[in-house]
Amino acid sequence: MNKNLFKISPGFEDIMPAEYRELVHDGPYGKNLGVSDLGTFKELLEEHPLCAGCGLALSLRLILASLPNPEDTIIVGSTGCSSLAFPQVGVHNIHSLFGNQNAVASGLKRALKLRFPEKTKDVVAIAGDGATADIGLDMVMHSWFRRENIATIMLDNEAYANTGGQESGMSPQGTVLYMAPKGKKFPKISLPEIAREVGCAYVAVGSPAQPRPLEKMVRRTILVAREIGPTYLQVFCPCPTNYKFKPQETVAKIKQREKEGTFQTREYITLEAQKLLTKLEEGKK
Amino acid sequence: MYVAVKLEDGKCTGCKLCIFICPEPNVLKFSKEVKKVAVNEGRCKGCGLCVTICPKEALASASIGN
Amino acid sequence: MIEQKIVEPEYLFFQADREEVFITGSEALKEAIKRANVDMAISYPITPQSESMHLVGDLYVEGYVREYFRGENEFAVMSAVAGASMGGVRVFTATGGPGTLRAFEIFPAWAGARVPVVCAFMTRGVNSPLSIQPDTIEMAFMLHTGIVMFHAETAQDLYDMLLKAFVIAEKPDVHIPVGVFADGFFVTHTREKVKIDPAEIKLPPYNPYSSPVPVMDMENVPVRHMRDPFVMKSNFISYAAHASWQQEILAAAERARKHIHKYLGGLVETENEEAEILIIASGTAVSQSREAIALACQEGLNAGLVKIKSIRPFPEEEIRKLTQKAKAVIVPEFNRVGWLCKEIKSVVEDNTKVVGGPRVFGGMTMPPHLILAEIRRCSQ
Amino acid sequence: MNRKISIRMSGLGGQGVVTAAHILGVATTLEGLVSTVNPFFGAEKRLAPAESYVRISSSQIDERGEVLYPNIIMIFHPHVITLGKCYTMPFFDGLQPEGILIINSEQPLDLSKEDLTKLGQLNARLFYLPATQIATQVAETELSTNIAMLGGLVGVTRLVSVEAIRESLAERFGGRKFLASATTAALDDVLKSKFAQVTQLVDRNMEVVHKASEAVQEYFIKKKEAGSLCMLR
Repeated sequence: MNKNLFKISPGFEDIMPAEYRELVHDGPYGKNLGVSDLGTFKELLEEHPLCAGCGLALSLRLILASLPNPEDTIIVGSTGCSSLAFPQVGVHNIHSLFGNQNAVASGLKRALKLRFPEKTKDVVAIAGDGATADIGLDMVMHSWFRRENIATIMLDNEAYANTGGQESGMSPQGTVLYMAPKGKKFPKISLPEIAREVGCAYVAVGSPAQPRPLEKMVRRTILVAREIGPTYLQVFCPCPTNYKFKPQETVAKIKQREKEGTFQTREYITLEAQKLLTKLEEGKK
Repeated sequence: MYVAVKLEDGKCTGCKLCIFICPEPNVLKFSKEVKKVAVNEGRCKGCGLCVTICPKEALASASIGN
Repeated sequence: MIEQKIVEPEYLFFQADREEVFITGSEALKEAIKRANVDMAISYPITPQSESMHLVGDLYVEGYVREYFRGENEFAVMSAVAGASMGGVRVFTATGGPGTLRAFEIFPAWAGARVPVVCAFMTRGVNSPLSIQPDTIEMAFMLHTGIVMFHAETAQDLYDMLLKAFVIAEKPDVHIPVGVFADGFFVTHTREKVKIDPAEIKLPPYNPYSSPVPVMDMENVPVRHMRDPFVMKSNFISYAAHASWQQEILAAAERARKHIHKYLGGLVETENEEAEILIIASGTAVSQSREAIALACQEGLNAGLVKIKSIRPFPEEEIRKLTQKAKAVIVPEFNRVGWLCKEIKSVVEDNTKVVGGPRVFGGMTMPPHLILAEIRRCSQ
Repeated sequence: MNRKISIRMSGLGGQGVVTAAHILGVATTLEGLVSTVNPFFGAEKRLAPAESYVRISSSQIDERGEVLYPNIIMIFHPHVITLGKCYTMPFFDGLQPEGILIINSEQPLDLSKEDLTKLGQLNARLFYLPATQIATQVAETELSTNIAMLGGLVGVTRLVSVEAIRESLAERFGGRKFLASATTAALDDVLKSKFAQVTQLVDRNMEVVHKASEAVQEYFIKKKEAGSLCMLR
């Protein structure tokens, strides 16, 4: 994106919303900013209607700050809590329907390749666990099978939160939620391992409890997708509302699950991806 | 009654941990000049996550307005 | 890519020297896409559509289409098509029958997102037990999705309507999807003479920046950056925003009328419209009606014909006027529900004179004699 | 030719009813006539019933779909009638007065009394042709049965010239790409593999056409003794 495009025309400063003015003057486009710089620039996410203490909102905020190329990134979202936040995101983003984010992203990425063969346009699918592992699983998996150059990020709050707290494929076994009144009967879907098996070049599981490692994962997810093929990042973002804990406990919950062994940060990197990352990360130093 | 976090200016060392844990964008700002954090109370939802992480106990939830 | 000369749509539609070839409807679709300057096509097999997208695959190999792949199901394909269109390319796909219904959620979303997608629908039965036979019932479901709907009678119609659909769909004041419906088998698998343009010419490319909604390419301002947006809210602003947007989609289809007049020569075509008995039909029911009218003529009976080419927008005014003097209006259809009859009844002033039928469904070919029987009955 | 001629071709999947219709349709259009061609709308499989339709006229043809009232019925395999391997039952329903039947069989089939009575009432003309035998002898492949049937049609009617059939054959097997199902394409490959060149394929099949046009024989339906036949020539 040419930065001149979104500059405010002289004489219109006063009628543009404050948030937009701030974004133009202090936004992160083309500045190579990251998570460490948070608090010093206008974030790509604007005030959103998600719950206090929302792990998903926190994750989304960190993910957006980690984008390696925000001025040329297009996000495809899906229905769910995150779809309430996306209208306030300062990069182009599409909400089409529930679960079809990876299909939309496939068409979009190929279209952008046709239109901008010389330019890098990152397409990132960011959706909840219901959209990624349940209703949209076929489209997620097929985008991987087809080796689409798109980064898939799951915001895993282990429930259908937006519809009122129903059990999802990513809920841990035994969890009592709506539609699993006697407790969930089968284990959490091991999508990272499935992603690895079907050939995602980079697969990672992270959480907002560790912002800088998460940033690294987000960047790797996008950079490998750009150059090699599909990548998958699963971000554990507990939901205080539906799992009924206090908003200030969101990060403590992650740490507790880590201690219990029911949540584990991990990365699977193919040799090809490792080579690329070594080259890119060394080049940066 | 609305709850928001309040900062006790003197205690803040500018470690920015609170900024990294806040689910709300553009609430906690960092001033490079004074190396301290500032809170935009109008945008804070008072979840208290920052309170739990601050090593200096510089942040506390408080009620604001009516 | 194969080099083709870009020509004005008007030249391609009305002036270029056309060659007559003996081809099937599916092949006519291929010939249209060959000249439509399509960037991307996404396919998924379903009878009777599959052959059409096989042939578009050939165009990809030959270099007439720049990108092509098979998606995983119709809903996914239609979603990928939406993504491609939002990314600013001209994109094409085709489906039919159960495929249409499998993908159904996407069609109102296409219209709401104002993507100028062109999709061919090769209609077929959708009922259980399984049927792969021709039936236009899926069009009943599509009537209120917000997309523009053309109904082809012949392979020639299919060729012309597809090319014109791209031009109409991409008009900045329209910019909503256009579905070109052709009756499966009756059009897709029938070999007949079709006049086609030289292969060396094609339509001008799509200009995504003429879109009334932003292209999702980060080459323009991310305008949706706003505080507290109205999506999924229960408040007056939210209601007003959604209500006005729905009306805007409808208005976009209304604005398509003038372009349909210009390129398709109107929403309807008539023959002997002064006759006391009028047959109003769309798709291949028109062909069977022509045959029936010819048979009636041999018996000294006088019947006129109204062929509806555009189902959405619907030719309300045209039908109202045309039916004013008629004694009887016969609406033959290839479906059980009689959706066209209902549409017509809703605009004809004295709708007691509308005969709902004959209707055949389940795949049977409508014998022209059935329509003839109605003409005879109405003549008494 | 002012009136429209409607032809129904019934056979078994793989016998080439669709291809025969294609070749006939193209041939008639090459002669300046109007023609439409379409198959029966099913998921045809090898040896399952298969049907295709050709309409021929000197003026515009509007009617679409299956031919319900044929002037000519071509039966590519006896099982179509004897085992009821067809989509149209009762089989001869819809046949028009003075209609023509061309049946691929070395000898007359044991048609029911009912059928023969009906055909007699319609003044139908009944022809037999050993199409498969001719195909196997002349072209050395059963796959030319459909071409033999076209030869039979040429022998019986003046619908289309032999030259037009040749031109159409050449276009079908040597000309530009046309639409075919995967199974049809596979059979095309088998057929083509039997001949070194397309010209050879065309020549040999034209021999089939000639031979078949001469071999087709008319049988007379005796009206007095309903149900019996006698050879006409």
